Amino acid sequence: MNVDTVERAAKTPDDEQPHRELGLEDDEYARIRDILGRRPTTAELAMYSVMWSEHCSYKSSKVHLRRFGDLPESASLLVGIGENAGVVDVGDGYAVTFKVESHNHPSYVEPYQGAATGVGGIVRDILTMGARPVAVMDSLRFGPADAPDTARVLPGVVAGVGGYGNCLGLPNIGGEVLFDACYAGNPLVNALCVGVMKHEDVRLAKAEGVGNKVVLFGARTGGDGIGGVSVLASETFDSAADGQRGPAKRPSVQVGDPFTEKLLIEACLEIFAQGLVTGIQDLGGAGLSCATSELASAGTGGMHVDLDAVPLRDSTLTPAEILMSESQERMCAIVEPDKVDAFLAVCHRWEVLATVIGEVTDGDRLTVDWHGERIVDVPPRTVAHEGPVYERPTRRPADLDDLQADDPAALPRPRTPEELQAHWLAVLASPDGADKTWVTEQYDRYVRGNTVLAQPEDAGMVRIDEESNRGIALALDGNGRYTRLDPYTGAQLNLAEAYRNVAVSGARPLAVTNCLNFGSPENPEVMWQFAEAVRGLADGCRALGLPVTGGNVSLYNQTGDVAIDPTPVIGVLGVHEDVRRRVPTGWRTAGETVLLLGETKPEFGGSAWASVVHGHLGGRPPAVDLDAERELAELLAALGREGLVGSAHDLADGGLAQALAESALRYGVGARLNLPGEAFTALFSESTARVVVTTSDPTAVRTTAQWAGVAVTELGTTGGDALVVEGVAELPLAELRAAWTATLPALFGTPEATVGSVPAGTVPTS
Amino acid sequence: MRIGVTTFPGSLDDVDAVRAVRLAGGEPVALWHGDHDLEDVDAVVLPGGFSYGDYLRAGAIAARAPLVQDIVTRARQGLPVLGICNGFQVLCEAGLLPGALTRNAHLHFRTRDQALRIERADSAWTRDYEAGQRIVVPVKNGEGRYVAAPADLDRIEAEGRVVVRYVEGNPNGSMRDIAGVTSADGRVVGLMPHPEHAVEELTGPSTDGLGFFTSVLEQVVSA
Amino acid sequence: MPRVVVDVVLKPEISDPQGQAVLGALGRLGHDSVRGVRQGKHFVLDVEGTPDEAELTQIAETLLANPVIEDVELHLPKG
Amino acid sequence: MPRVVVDVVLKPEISDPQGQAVLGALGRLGHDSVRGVRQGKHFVLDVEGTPDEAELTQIAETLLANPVIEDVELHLPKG
Ligand SMILES: Nc1ncnc2c1ncn2[C@@H]1O[C@H](COP(=O)(O)OP(=O)(O)O)[C@@H](O)[C@H]1O
Ligand SMILES: [Mg+2]
Repeated sequence: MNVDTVERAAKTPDDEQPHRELGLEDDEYARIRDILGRRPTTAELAMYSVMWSEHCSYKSSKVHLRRFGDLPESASLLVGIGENAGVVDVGDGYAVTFKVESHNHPSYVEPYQGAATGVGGIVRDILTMGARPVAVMDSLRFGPADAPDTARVLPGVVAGVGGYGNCLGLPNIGGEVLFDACYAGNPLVNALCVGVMKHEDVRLAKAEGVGNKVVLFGARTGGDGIGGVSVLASETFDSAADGQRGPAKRPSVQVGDPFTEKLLIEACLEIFAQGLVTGIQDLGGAGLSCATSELASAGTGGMHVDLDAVPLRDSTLTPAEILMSESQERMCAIVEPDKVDAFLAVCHRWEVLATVIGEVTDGDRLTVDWHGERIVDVPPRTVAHEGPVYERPTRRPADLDDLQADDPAALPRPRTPEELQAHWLAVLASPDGADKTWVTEQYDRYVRGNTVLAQPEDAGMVRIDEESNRGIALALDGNGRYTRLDPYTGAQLNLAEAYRNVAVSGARPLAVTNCLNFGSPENPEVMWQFAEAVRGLADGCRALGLPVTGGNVSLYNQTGDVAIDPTPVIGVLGVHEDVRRRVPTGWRTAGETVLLLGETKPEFGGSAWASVVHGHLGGRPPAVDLDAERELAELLAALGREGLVGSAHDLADGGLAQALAESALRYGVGARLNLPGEAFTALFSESTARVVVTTSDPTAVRTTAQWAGVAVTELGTTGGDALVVEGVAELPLAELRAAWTATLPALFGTPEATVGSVPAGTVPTS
Repeated sequence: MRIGVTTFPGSLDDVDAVRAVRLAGGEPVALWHGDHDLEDVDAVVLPGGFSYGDYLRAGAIAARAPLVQDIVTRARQGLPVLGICNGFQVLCEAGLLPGALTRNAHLHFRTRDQALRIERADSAWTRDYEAGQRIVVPVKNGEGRYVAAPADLDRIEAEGRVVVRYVEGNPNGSMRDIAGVTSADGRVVGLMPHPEHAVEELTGPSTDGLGFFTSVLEQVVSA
Repeated sequence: MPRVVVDVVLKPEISDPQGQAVLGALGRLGHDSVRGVRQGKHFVLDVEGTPDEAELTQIAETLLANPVIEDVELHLPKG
Repeated sequence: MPRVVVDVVLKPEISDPQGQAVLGALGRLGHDSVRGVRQGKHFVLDVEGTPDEAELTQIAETLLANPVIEDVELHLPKG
């Protein structure tokens, strides 16, 4: 096969190249020619096109994300934004790395594999930092629960998240499953992974040291994920020679192999422990193009790669395709020459294929050879870091004034106890409010034996040290309704909720990650939403004193021209010094006093009540009060430390109504309660900075709360097998439970619903 | 007491089994799948996970590993062996235990805290329980449905080889609610539920699982 | 390279929830003429040289299928 | 009742970790003559009346297989 070489490119400057088909604008293409002083080779064009894509270059979002970098320095931040994942000091010499990433589009095309490979990708990001991955979470959004396409997508996504995570032996400790018409045709699958290491074990993605070897290890390279750019396959110049013309078939779907990834994890951890790498990078989007150019540009020298050495699954791949392939379960390491044998030996022991494909060079070029000819010769920074940056125009959505003016205060409210009760059950039984066991029981939460809290708790919590009982807590939240009504406030509300969820467990919030799911950046209204959300999140983090350690941006989430509601999913990490004192959400004992912490105002904009009962979205979201959140968090930490509360549950979607029901149903302990003020507002308002706690020492809680400046309202006493709200409702727990648990199984629970949800390839199930 | 815990490529709950052995007072010994060396252990635990990805059939590929062949030989001579979940699947595939584990009837992976009844309190791994005792331990699997031909089931029942049974709901459609079985001599036990996940208040639904690991210690002492 | 196909099916006395689920889904979609479905596995083996029937039978019966619950059908290339 | 067989196989360009694992196991067991393994699904349908090829093709391609990554082979009874 005769391919396009650097030499040839220099000689044929006027050859037409399909840059537009590859997603490069004319001026971007011109810049590449400028950088190289000639036209790019086909392989170079492939590299630039994937690396300068929105997904890899953050070209539309970069100017906004800078706000996160401008946050005040945090003492606990060991590695900040820019690496594969940020690293946070959690005390006792432990460091934690965590990040959330999207796999939205692939999960729509092939739900099982899309979701599975989403989990696989984020786990590798965490692994590259030197950490042992210890848990995963998933935040999911689907179209209407009863839509036929949701029945196609949801079972596969859930099976995929479970199939991959379970097989890796990572407990799933929490997440979200929410439904809204805006996600029909564009579901969101955001996966989070968290890993733990000692401070000295942190690894960075850098190619240092001239003469060091570049080792590619893990799965063989196939044609995965390059279906969309098969235009390049036809670019091989001489088709006459082998008689083949036209692009070969390349799958746009990547198939995950969690078994190989598990071996990759164990091999990597052994390699780290033996000190065998100087730099390491996972292969995710843009595959080898990304890994080699990022490693090289983060280092001090250049890099040379011999593409013939790359083990292939499909021998018909062209060099450009090899560079772009997104085959899963691959990693790239920089290894000193005298450690290569030991490195390969560890891989061999774990049955992981490992191959030296190149070395670190002096000079500042990334060069790639194929069949003895030079096909890439570029300055790596121009590929990895100096891609285009856009200041895209922004415009406040034209409909926003009308939307905000459409105040839910005007909606008919329940008048009688019967109506209140009916609305309560409706919210509780709605797909968003309903019990998520049908989903979460498909995930293993026990493996590794350190899970202290998992779903349905407000936060997930894992022990990281069996001697000291130190642990970490995590929560993920992303309410798209609030953000649609006001992206600045909405992003802060999501942050506040995740923060509060971590705080109720008794942990101290430490750091933030985020996955920003938005529509097309080319639409100024979407870009405005994005800019506002980032500004809100950055301001919120500043107010709470938390660093943003990293994240992910997913744009172009839309069906036709209609964008999804802006959905920034926010993850908050906290540390708990002694997980034996964690605070669970459910009521366990009768006779405890039920207290509401925080203040309730009539706030129904974007509420679950308005959505479920009236199909309404309008008005303004609840007000954010980050000072109040901070005070509340400090109070919760103190209460947990002193052992003053038996349970604590945060109030969010569905307000007090939802929180009371969930607390009671957790262990089947009811309560007899009196609501303060007007029952409707008390039950369904979504005012923030509120938590329900139970205690056997209400006086002590009141005293501590007073000192912390948090309002306390006594609601009643736990006990019995009903939720009795004087003058409002008497709900037997059996009835509540029936309503709460029936929804998802009725929609997705029949065996028939599984038909076709798991493809023929990977079906690990034990 | 040296209790071996095997690790195959894809084993996951080996860390949990090691912890359970330790909490029970035994000395855990890591056994690597490729070795032909049982290191003079007094008993062996095959933990849960997805050995070889559980590709083909759960446990099928691991059952052909060199180490398992050794375990089979030694088990036939009386070495106590406990297979949990994937370990149970391996023992059935290796022919040490009767029956087979197949795709759950509801076709999903399912995790839940499961009530069980101890049917046999005289196997090497259940002596610290009482017959008829109810315990709660996690169950989590996608291929946990115990099946055998009806005649074989009758024989297994008649020989008293059902060690644990699901009660208060069958999580996977196992025939006759069978959760675990034993070899004829009561020294090899396999079960789908995970006693090693119920050994600490903090992380399990109970500490009911510890008995499996303490039982074998006594067994070994008295043997 | 010669291609050998091995089909593995559950023994008739072992219940097949996957097949049942497919049958249920077909019924809901109105495909009433399908009265029974069984789901098994289908292996395609590329074999070098002339396939050795005895060896392949052994592979099929002892590794690809679990004889406790499954039956196999071996399809050697014709000719 | 006429019996229709549908084999669902992964498209050749899609990776098949399951088949790879079987191939690895065969190698370890000394069956070196097997050079490639792909694993798929095998459905046996009992159909009442004369099988309607168009209907069965539709069933195979839309329900039994995921056309994004899988191909189907329909085997109608001979005759
Ligand atoms: N929304 C965001 N907030 C903060 N950091 C972000 C965000 N999106 C991306 N980043 C950071 O930008 C860097 C590049 O992201 P990405 O290309 O997704 O990394 P990777 O290729 O390792 O997955 C990472 O350090 C990531 O944490
Ligand atoms: Mg990365």
